[in-house]
Amino acid sequence: MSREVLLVLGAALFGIGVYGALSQQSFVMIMMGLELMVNGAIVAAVTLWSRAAAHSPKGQLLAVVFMTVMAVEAAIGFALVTNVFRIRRADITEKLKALRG
Amino acid sequence: MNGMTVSDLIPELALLVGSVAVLISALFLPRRLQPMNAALALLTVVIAVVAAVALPASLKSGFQGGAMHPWQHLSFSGTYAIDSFAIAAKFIVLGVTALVIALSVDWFRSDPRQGEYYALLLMSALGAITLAGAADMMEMVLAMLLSSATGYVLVAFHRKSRRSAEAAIKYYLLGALTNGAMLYGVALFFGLSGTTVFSDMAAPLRLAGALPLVAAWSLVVVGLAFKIGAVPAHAWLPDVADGAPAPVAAFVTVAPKVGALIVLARFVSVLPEDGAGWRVVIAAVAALTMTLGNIAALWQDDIRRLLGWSAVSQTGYALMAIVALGRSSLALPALVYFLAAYALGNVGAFAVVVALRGLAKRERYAGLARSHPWLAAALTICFLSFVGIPPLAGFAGKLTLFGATIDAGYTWLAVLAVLNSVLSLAYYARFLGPIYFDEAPEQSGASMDRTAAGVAIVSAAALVGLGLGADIVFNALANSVLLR
Amino acid sequence: MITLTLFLPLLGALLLVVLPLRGERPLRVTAGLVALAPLVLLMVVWSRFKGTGTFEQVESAPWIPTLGASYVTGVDGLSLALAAMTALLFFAAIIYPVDLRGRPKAYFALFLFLETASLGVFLSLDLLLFYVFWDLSLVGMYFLIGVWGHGDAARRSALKFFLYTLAGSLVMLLGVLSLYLSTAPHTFDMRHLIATRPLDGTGLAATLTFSGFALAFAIKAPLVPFHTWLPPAHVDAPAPASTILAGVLLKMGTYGFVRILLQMMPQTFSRLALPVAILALVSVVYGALVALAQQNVKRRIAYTSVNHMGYAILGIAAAAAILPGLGGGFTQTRSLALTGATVEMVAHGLITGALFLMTGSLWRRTGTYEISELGGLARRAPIFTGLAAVAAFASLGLPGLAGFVAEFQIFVGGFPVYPWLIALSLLGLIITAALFLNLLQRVFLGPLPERWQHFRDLDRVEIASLSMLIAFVVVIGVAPGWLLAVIDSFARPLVTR
Amino acid sequence: MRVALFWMLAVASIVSGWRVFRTDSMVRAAYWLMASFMAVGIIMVQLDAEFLGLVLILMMAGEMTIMAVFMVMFMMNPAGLNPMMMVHQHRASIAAGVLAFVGLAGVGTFARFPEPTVRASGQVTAQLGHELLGDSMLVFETAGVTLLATMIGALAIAGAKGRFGSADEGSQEPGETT
Amino acid sequence: MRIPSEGSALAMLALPLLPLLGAGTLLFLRGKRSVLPTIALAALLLTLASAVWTALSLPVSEWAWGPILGGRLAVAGLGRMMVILVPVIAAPVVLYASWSNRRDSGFARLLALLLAFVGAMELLVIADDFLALLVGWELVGACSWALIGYEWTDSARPRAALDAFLTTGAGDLGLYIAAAAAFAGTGSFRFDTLSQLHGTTAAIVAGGLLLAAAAKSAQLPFSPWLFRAMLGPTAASALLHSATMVAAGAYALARLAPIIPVSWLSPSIAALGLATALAGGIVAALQTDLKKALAASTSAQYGLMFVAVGVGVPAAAGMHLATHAAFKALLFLGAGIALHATGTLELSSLRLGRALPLTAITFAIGALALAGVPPLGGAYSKEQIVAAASQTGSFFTAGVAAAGFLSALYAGRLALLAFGPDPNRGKVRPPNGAVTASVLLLAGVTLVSSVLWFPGVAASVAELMGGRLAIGEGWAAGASLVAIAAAGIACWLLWRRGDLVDFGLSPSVRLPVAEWLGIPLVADMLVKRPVLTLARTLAIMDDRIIDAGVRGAARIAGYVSRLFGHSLEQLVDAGVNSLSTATRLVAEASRMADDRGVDATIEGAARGVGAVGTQSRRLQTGLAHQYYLIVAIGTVLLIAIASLEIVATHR
Repeated sequence: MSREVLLVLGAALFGIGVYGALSQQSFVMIMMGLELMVNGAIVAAVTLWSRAAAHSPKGQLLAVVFMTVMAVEAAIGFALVTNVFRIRRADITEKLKALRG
Repeated sequence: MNGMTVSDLIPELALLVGSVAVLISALFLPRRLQPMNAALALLTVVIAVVAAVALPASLKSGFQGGAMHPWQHLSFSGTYAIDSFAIAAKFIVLGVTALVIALSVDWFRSDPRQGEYYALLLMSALGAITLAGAADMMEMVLAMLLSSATGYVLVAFHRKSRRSAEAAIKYYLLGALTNGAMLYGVALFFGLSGTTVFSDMAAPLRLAGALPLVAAWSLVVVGLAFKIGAVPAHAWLPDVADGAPAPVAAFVTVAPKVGALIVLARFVSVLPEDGAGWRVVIAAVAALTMTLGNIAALWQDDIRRLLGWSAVSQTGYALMAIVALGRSSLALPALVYFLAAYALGNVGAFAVVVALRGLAKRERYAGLARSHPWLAAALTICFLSFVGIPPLAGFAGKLTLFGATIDAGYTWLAVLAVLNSVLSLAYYARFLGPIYFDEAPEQSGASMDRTAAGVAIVSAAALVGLGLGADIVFNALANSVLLR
Repeated sequence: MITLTLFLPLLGALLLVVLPLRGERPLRVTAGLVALAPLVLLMVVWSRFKGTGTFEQVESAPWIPTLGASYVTGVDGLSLALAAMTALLFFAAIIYPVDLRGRPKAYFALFLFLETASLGVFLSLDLLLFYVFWDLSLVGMYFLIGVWGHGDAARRSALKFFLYTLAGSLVMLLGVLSLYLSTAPHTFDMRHLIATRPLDGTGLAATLTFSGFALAFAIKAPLVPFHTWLPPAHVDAPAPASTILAGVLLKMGTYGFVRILLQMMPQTFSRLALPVAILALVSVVYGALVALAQQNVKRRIAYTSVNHMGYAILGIAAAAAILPGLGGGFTQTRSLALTGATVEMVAHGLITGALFLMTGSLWRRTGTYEISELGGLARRAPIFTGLAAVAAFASLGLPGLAGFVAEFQIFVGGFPVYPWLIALSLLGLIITAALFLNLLQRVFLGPLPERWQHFRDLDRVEIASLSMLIAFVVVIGVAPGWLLAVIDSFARPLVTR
Repeated sequence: MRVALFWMLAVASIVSGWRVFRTDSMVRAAYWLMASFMAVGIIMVQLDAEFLGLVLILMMAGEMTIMAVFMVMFMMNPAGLNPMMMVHQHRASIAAGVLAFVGLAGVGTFARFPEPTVRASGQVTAQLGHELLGDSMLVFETAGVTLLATMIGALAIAGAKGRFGSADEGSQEPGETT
Repeated sequence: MRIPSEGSALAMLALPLLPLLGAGTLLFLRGKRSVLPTIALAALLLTLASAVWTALSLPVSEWAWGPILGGRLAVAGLGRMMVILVPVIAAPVVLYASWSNRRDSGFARLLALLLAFVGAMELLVIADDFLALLVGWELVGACSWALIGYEWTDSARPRAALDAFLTTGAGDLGLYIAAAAAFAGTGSFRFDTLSQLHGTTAAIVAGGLLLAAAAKSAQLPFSPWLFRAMLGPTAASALLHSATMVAAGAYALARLAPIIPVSWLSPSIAALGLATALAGGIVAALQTDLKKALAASTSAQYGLMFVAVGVGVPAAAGMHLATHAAFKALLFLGAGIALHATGTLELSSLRLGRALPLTAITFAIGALALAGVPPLGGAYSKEQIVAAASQTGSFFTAGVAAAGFLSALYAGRLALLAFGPDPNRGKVRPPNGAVTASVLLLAGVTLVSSVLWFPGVAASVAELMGGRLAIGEGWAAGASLVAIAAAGIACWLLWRRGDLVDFGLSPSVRLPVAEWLGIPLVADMLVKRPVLTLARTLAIMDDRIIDAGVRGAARIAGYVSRLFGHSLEQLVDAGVNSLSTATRLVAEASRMADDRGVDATIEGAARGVGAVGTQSRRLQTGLAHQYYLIVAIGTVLLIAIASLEIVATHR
């Protein structure tokens, strides 16, 4: 469980997340991609705490902060997706292009 | 110096308490009296401003050092900076918040949930202020989150507005993506330095290799670029300016930007000067941002989108100060002054839109100079300030920004900014043309929101006053040091 | 005193907006009275003027001390002459009748605002202040052209004017910053910059700064090939605005050449004087030739501005040149060239100002500027014809009128420095003569077309306004001593330094 | 044993992460995502961050359940189980994902990070607590405020009913005529 | 004889000012026609009085415009004669005009202009420095413009005035250069410093002066402008050809040529003068319009004066200038009477001898003087020129004699054809008293000039002018007289044969010669048309090209925004298929370039409002996933720039 392997794992999750966020049409699926990105970041944070800076408890806190971010974004995201679906019947990005130019 | 002095946070606490108070009052006030929440929110802002004014004074007694500004210090174990720039940002954000509250009274009058609106607005302001003071990676992330999460909701606040919902979701999607990227960057920084506190990071970072450093700061910069509306994460700005409730648009195009630019300054000053390449990248981002913003604004026929794009271009100018950071003593005062001018101009211009009940189409502005001469004058002053026509505040802002940029050895960027200023005149004048040169098509139905008109005029007057009295700002910021 | 001069018009503008005056007449009278005030005050300033070769009657106050910018005003021979001309021209233009499109209040307020801006450019002794007024003049002029201009083209012309000259002024801003950053401690004070000349010489920074300024001023003056904003702006502007545009705003360019380039960067200028002079020569000949081909009265007059400003800059360049072979010599002639250039600024302001006012009268009566549609107007309007003839002859450089005094000094003063350029520039004289006499002939002489049978001669206000300007043209042409003494007081020390 | 478990979990997290975007229905995608998080949670436990790992697992379990229900309730296919494959700009997305992975994996592999001076010990959770209420109290407070704001905000948008009847009522631009 | 005093200096100032003041008064009182002639004549008489006083007192006075500009006014040398001559000739001319033009609507203007003409000429005469000379010089030119265009309702006349003004104006540039060079060489404009000049500067002064004088005095190749000037009223022509305008050139040369130390100046003047004298003589002989023929003769006579100056006897030139002024004014008034009487100036249809006997006699006196028949003063001054020429050798003598032959020929021809007896001529409108008086006055002056033949008179006149006369070779005088006699005989023979009008030449030969040897055509082709074409071309270029550069910049900005919008959209859509995108972009760009580039006159800015505007907005597609792609691409770019920078700085 070397640092390198763990960081590659984090990078992989992040990369998949990026792919998902960019490729998915559905808002909910995009959000899943975003969560995966954060997941990767959490892996990286915990890894770097454990394998590079274990002396500092801030590493753990960092992971907590990341989880907070994830939770907040998910909550707000759901609310917004509900909202836009309610008003616009839109569930994919392609349906929202009234604002452009 | 590392004490957890709660008194350092009085303005922030005031906002928090005020926000909760608004929520509670919203629960109990009858619908008829809901607009009272605006007054309460305004009161909160006033208290926060007073607290921010009193802060240095109250701190002075505690620190009797020989330094120029003895009250400036890092608080909460180095995670929070109390310095001139944080306080200046507080003033700007609070001022903007106050003006936006005034804009909102009529705009949200019919909305039964206005209590939540004001509470969220105060929270959002709190986020922006905290962002400006953040001297720690985690604090920065959370402050951004606070500012963003409230911002998304504020943008979506019109439940019956299709555009509002669309703007909010785009705002959110872009924010979440860049935020995700930033989180990874923050994790890397923690790994490289073993800490998240800015003041402790600088030394270990000097030992870090270029590869991880570039990756880390690039990801963080992308996150901050979203907040300030810079390329490549600028795309939300015009859409939000267009779709959001106009007072909210005024707020979210300004307040988070102020906080984020200050924290960006703090952040880059942590980076090693050599071997990180950040200065060139920021310069490139500045160049792209201002040019893109101006070109895209060129043919806008919708004033709200126009303001959105112009907000993009103004970000580009502001970034010039970051480029000059550390190389010109003028950079930070210029940034603060420019932000103040920009905030007033943007709020003033949106106030005109609010006063006209959201009127956005260019052709509908024909003959405004005759039907609403004062509004037309206010809009003109705001626009001309954006262009940088003296003696309006925008001029002194650009002047010092250009000066700092030249001083820092980035003359090409200053030249590009000049070209962009000329370009920007084209689209502002394209709007001013019908206002002054055309006759009004017919009686426009909507009545005028007098409060908003007042805000527009006050902003315009403040632009003139700030322009003439620029010394107040520059003198106050002279010799100030950015804490990190 | 100077501060009062400067801000009275602005105050008047605010007053006009606030006062419950209605209708054109009372507004015009009030505005005229307000515009008279700076003229009178400047006469007082003139009477107190000692001609010491430095700035006199300086008034100052801190403005942005942290940045080294202050409010400083004062006069020397150059600024006094130009400011007085400006005040006179504004008075004449403000009282001049023109179609106000039912917005008299805004018109007069804007005009007075523009007067403050214009006076400010000439009277301020702080670069930043100078820039402030410079840009404000653009704003005022933009609205004047846009709102009260002729037809749909006016808006486009106004925008073109604004964009083009703003580009110039922003380039100048970079130059201003460059000068500012070269001082220690940083200051915008012109007196300091003139005394210490921190960025003088042949280095890259100095050359670039010079080029930036020169470009800005060349756009403003304008020199070929930076002049294309001028014809449409002139044609579409209301006549009094054209008058101010040609009479005052163009002078800002030539003023900048002297005040900033010649006084603050003389060595750089002496190295680059030849290219500037060549550009000026091209403007002289080209402007005259293109004017000759114009079939629109206003366009034709507009292009002669290119020609005349070319003379002025030719004179300035000759004064700036210190050729290696000449040593410090030719001081007398170089001083003459500079004096001539300054007189040219004043003379062109008065003459072309008068000519443009006349085009306003023409437009009011006929609604056209096309030369081919006019003719024979002398039969119905002898006074108009007479005044136009005097102005035209003054513009083509007839002795006894102001233009000659200016151009002759430029020729004589410039000749030892640039004999060939001066000789070639004389061609401009003959072409200008051709185009003005042709203009007179085709507009006023010959048979009167049927449609202008009821053409009215000038009314009293028009006559008063025009004859005021023409009177000064004649006085300067016949007895220019009082003016030359004032101008010489700054020109001679400048070139002998 | 630990290592083998780790490798299994690592592969599981990646594969299930990948499956999120390669599945027929959103509900399944949600559960794949949860699986990925769970694997990561266990890995965190392995890395001595037991508390964090458990928190993550619990949080994600709850969240993903909500997400699945939510999708069934609100979104277009009520069953939430119909086959679907909705992607756009696919190749560009792949390129971006690969680039992100290669870049960050490169950083993780080749960059020099400081070596830990101490090994994370059993008191990590206590340390976290001290940090939260000590040096990073402000961070903790900010997080709290943010969560509060999120609750207010999410309710304000998502709640269909306000105190005075429908929340939609009157919530529009003054100039709009709906 | 010199009595300098304050008063005489004032009198000198009055020389230009009195007539100018009079002109102003005339314009002011333009409604009261009856008093106008009185005022004009009074002003002239006062001027004459001042002139006499100053000619006797020889005042000198410094003047200054400013600290550097200034000079000196003086009545000296040739000027002593000139100051008197101008009002003396002008008075009869004004008298003539005050009657013959009394019904004109511009009557006051005419008289005022004539007075101003006199004033300007007086200023020119008293100038003792280049600046004052230039002022007078230009004012004279402007007055002549106004006088030629006097009857402005006929648009041909202002046009002719413009031509005349421009032709002389082209020469005036020489005076500008001369003044500038003189100042550069001596630091002053004053004539008394000219002798210090040397080298190139002196040559420039000389060349400029010669150019200016040649143009003013209608020498080759500027001569044709005098023909155009004929469209002015008779009074204007009379004054312009005699004592003012045209005289200025010869006067300035006579005054300055001797003191400018340039060796080639005198021969050039002489050669130019001789050429003009001969060419002008031929033109005058072949011209069939009475006034034009007189105009050509003016060129020829001034050519003779140039010869005199050139051979170093300016006094002879001055004398001839004076006598010529009198008889030429006389002849022009006679021509005016003929025109008034018959409405034409065609020589073939005049012959008014019987109808207007008094006029015929006066015209004959003038013609005889022009022909150089003794004992008239004109003959004396011309003989002096012959004498002067004979000093330099036979070449110039022969030339002058030939010119004399031509003068006599055309003088006789004009007199016979215009006022010869014609039995078929009926009644014509007679001139009235004032006109007759003016003609008689001038005839009187012409006759009085005969006193020059008295021994000693001429020498003292020459001395008065500050020069002396040449002592000619006897054979030269003889040759000259023989030439005149031959011309008289030839004239008579042709008259008898009836070939005097056209010498039996066909119009195709005669007309081009009579119209100044085709010079106007050549000038039109070589100067006027090219300049106008150039002007038009430049004007078009100015609109299309230079401004197009600016508009182009605006348009490029439009393109960029458009391309940017396009490219992003394409990029986003195509993803990694960048090759096809690039191809499409190039195609799109070239299409737009083709669409727009051709029509360069259209403002790119305005056009953009429609098409480019919508295009540039595509930048913002409105699609969130494409915003994502922008972020991704942007992040990669950021890192790429940073990496490049690091690599660059570390190298």
